[in-house]
Amino acid sequence: MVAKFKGQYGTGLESWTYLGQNYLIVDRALIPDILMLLRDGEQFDYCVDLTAAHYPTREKQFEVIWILYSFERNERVRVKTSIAEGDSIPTAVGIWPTANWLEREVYDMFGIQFAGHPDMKRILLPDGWKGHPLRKDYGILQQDQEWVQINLGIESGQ
Amino acid sequence: MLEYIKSYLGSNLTPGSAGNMLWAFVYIALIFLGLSVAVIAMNWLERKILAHMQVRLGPMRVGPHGLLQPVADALKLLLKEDIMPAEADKLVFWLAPLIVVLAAFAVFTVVPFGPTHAVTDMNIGILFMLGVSSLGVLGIVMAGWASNSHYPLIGALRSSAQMVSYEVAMGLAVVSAVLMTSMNAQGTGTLSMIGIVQAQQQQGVWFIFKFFPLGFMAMGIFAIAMVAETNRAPFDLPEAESELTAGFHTEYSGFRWSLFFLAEYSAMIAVSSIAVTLWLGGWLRPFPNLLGGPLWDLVFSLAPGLSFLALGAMAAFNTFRMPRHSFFRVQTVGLALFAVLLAMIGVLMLAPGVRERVQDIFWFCFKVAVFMYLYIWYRGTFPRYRFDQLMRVGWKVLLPAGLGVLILTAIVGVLV
Amino acid sequence: MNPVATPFFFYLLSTLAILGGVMVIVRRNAVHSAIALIVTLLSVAGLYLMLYAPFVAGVQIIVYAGGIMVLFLFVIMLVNIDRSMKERAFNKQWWIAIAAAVALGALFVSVFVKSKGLFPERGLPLAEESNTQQIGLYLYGNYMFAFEIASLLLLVAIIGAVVMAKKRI
Amino acid sequence: MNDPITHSLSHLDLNTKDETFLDSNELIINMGPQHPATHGVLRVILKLDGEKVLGTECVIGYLHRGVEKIAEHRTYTMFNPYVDRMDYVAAVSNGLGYCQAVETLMNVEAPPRAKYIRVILTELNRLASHQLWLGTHALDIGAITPLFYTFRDREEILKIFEKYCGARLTTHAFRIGGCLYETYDGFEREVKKFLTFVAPKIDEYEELLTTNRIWVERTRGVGYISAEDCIALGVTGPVLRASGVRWDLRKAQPYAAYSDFDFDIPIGENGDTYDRYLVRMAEMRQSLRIIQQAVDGIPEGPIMAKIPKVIKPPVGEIYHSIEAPKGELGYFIVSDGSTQPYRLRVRPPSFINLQALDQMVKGQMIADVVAVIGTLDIVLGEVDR
Repeated sequence: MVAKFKGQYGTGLESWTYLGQNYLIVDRALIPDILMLLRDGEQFDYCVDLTAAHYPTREKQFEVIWILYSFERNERVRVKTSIAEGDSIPTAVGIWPTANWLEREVYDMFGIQFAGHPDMKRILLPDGWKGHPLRKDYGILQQDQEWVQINLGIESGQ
Repeated sequence: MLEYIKSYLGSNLTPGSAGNMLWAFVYIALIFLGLSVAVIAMNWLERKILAHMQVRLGPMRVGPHGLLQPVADALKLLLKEDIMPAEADKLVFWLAPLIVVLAAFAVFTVVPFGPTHAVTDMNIGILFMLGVSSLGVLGIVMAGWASNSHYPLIGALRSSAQMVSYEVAMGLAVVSAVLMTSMNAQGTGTLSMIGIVQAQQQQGVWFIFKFFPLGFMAMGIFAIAMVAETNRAPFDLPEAESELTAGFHTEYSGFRWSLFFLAEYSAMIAVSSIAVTLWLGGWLRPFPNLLGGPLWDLVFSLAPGLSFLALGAMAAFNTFRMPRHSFFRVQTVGLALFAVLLAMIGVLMLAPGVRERVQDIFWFCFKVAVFMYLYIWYRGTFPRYRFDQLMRVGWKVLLPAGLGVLILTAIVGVLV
Repeated sequence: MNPVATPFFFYLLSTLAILGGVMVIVRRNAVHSAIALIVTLLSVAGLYLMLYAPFVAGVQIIVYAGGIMVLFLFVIMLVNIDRSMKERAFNKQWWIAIAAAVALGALFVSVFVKSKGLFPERGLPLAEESNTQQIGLYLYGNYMFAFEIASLLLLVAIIGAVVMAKKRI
Repeated sequence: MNDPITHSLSHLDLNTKDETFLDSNELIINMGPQHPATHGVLRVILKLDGEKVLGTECVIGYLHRGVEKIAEHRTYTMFNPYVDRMDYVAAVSNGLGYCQAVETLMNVEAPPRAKYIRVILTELNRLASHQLWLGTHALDIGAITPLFYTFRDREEILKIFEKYCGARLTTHAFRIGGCLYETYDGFEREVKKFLTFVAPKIDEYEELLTTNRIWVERTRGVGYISAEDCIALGVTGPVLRASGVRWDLRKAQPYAAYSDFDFDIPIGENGDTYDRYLVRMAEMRQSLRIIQQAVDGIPEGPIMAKIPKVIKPPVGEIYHSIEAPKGELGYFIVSDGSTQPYRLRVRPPSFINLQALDQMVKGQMIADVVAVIGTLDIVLGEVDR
């Protein structure tokens, strides 16, 4: 499978295995094609999860991770890509509808924009909240004090 | 004055028919008191019976076996803050519970607890009962609208649609029972509540068994429709708590809410009384034909006293089962006193002279109590219908069935 | 049978009925109007009772107060009350309405004055017991045809309502 | 804040009018966050035409505690109790998933006895979770009695938990590398006693509901979702199985000791609320089977693998998932070689299953919304984390 992909896309794609789990590292530009191909060509019809991780020291700070599963093959694969701060990434809602809320959560927690998402807004945190908590520069005790004071009528949420 | 009072005693008319205002008021006061006690007792019984169906104990803290719980609840409701939503329509919000309560209580003017034990005997008695009890829905609709909130509004919409629908089936079932009253020499029936029971007495059969299974089916239709009329499970959609929080009385609290509560339970008693009067022979004792004769009359007249004695014995038994601990001393004494009270009532009811007079009331209340138990049982057993299913049952099952039973009753009545 | 129909009750019920009627047209809030209409209907039911027509009174309560008014309220509740409150309750045809009301009142008065001899001085001694039976005999005997026509009309109205309200059948 | 009701109503178009002759008003109803049938602090904004639901929008996050953020600031061991607080009615499953994920990351394996203990407790927990679901689901549909029956029997499970690890709900029963506690004296006997006790009780619940006409009418055909939609929406667990997909992680990718046991995966055909009910009832029975086999065959031996005192997994990342009572519960852990996870992501089944709500209730009645929320078996602690 990977060989086939490599033949098609060349260098933008690497495959790794760690502890028996396969993952692909894909260039950001190839993401929509690869995801589509994984669903249609390789029967990865179930998007288990979509998440991200923040590496502030890297040049491309964010790593977005799709975890896919194929009922046919009983096999999981992870697709990873790196993007820089402020970059957006094409949405996967058209490929797996389940990505809708998951992308909203990633946006909520990391501030990564998904281009073409039908309803890109916060999901777990309130709409007017400032900051994206799962970034490494967001402190664990940090809160949007202004929001708390305006909306809850208390001095501090702590 | 004394003459005026005495003039009614020994009369075989109801006070209203005899034109005796004083006694009519006495009866009204008695019924009002009795009804309030019945609602309070029903409150306790429902919680206890439901609790025992659901493997729990129910109220146990206030008074022995929670006997004083309804009193405590009533006090709490009276003392609670009376909240009126700021956006509510004040006048209608205030009026709604009153209308519901008035409608629920007014019907009891014609309920015959015995041949003379009714406030009055109206010649359109059953019509009056159906009409006035149907006014209760006005109060519910007004309550839902006046709250100016979505859940009550939907509750009110549901309740109005539901009650209007089920009234039709209910009316048809009632008419078939009224038809049965005309099976006499003159060929004229009656709408009077007392007249209906007397017709059953004359014909020697309760209407539930008449033209079997027609009478039974008519009562079945009525018994289903009346549950829907009173917004009880499984037809409790207007106040479906899992969907509409509390339906039309979501915004009500305290005393106003307790009025809805009072009205709901007295409406349940009222429709059960209609069913008992129309099909179960009202105040007549069971098995008058099978077990006739003066001996059996005597035996059945002992029933009220004996059942009170049995209740007293139950209370006494539980008195001995109370935990022997100083903490429970007051409760044990209270339960013992309650047992003594019940036993005294039982003994009083065994006295000759009294027992003949109270047995009508006893049998009537006993039959109503059976229906009340059914209400509790339904609530413990059934899930709730959905709105479209409820409408389907009303219009596509009960209404055609009611019409069919009515037509068949008429045909059989003409042929016989 | 003692007469219950004392003049006091007659005037009380008539006043209530008229007051209710006036309230129906002057209240801006449609729900208040409906409640006033219920008061009127119930007072009229009381008047029927005074005329020894208990069956009609009972039917008036069941059908009008219990059934039709509930449906009225049902519909009114769905209407946007706030918007109708803002609109003027009296529209521009008020003077035609007054003229019509005066004309109707004049008609009533003239009929009453001219045909005074037709009305008996005292109420007719109607046998209360057989009242309901009499109505039944008349409805299903003398006026059978008219009664059935009326029910047919109602059926047509029901079908019409269903056709109008339902998108597809 | 914006208008409290219409805020965040973007995809519900408020201005479209119904094309009927009687132009009825559309109602926007705010169901929750305080509502008896939303199983916590879920807020559903319903757009209604009379009783019919035109669209829904879930507003969640009221119970958000930032579990994933907390994980980054706790050591692997310290974070273990936190996972119990997500799906608090199936805390044992959460703990199992987390411990196994970290074990996979460290490339160690729990000893067989620990695996058996884990299976017994997890299946007991599945039973408890399904019982709680059944009680509340039936309560939502208006049957109040099953709730008390299920709570009565769930209590016995909680007693076993309490005896085993001292806690009833947030158990923290397992540790990374195995189990901390050896079973108490009479554990096997009590579990066996419980099995014989609870089997007829499950029949009792079924007696009240399965053939009850009102129950069948209220659930059959309600909240339909096809197998394709389930997969597309990532819906897992009993909801997926009720749509006819025979997929259970315990069979598909066996973990713990599940490969040792003989059990079936019950599936439904219609994908409606009634089938989901039947599937969960059958799952309860299957859990009993598994527990029976596990108790009978529990091996002797150590209960803790050899792991270092300070848990420091090598650099790397891992995704591990288990079949929780609600669906696939996954943990994605990125380790940077320190004592704390660099990034820990939970794949919460409730959160993803809840996404299907809109599709399942569109065109149905208000009463069905309640039934569908119940049948999805969500726990808000897990939805919001």
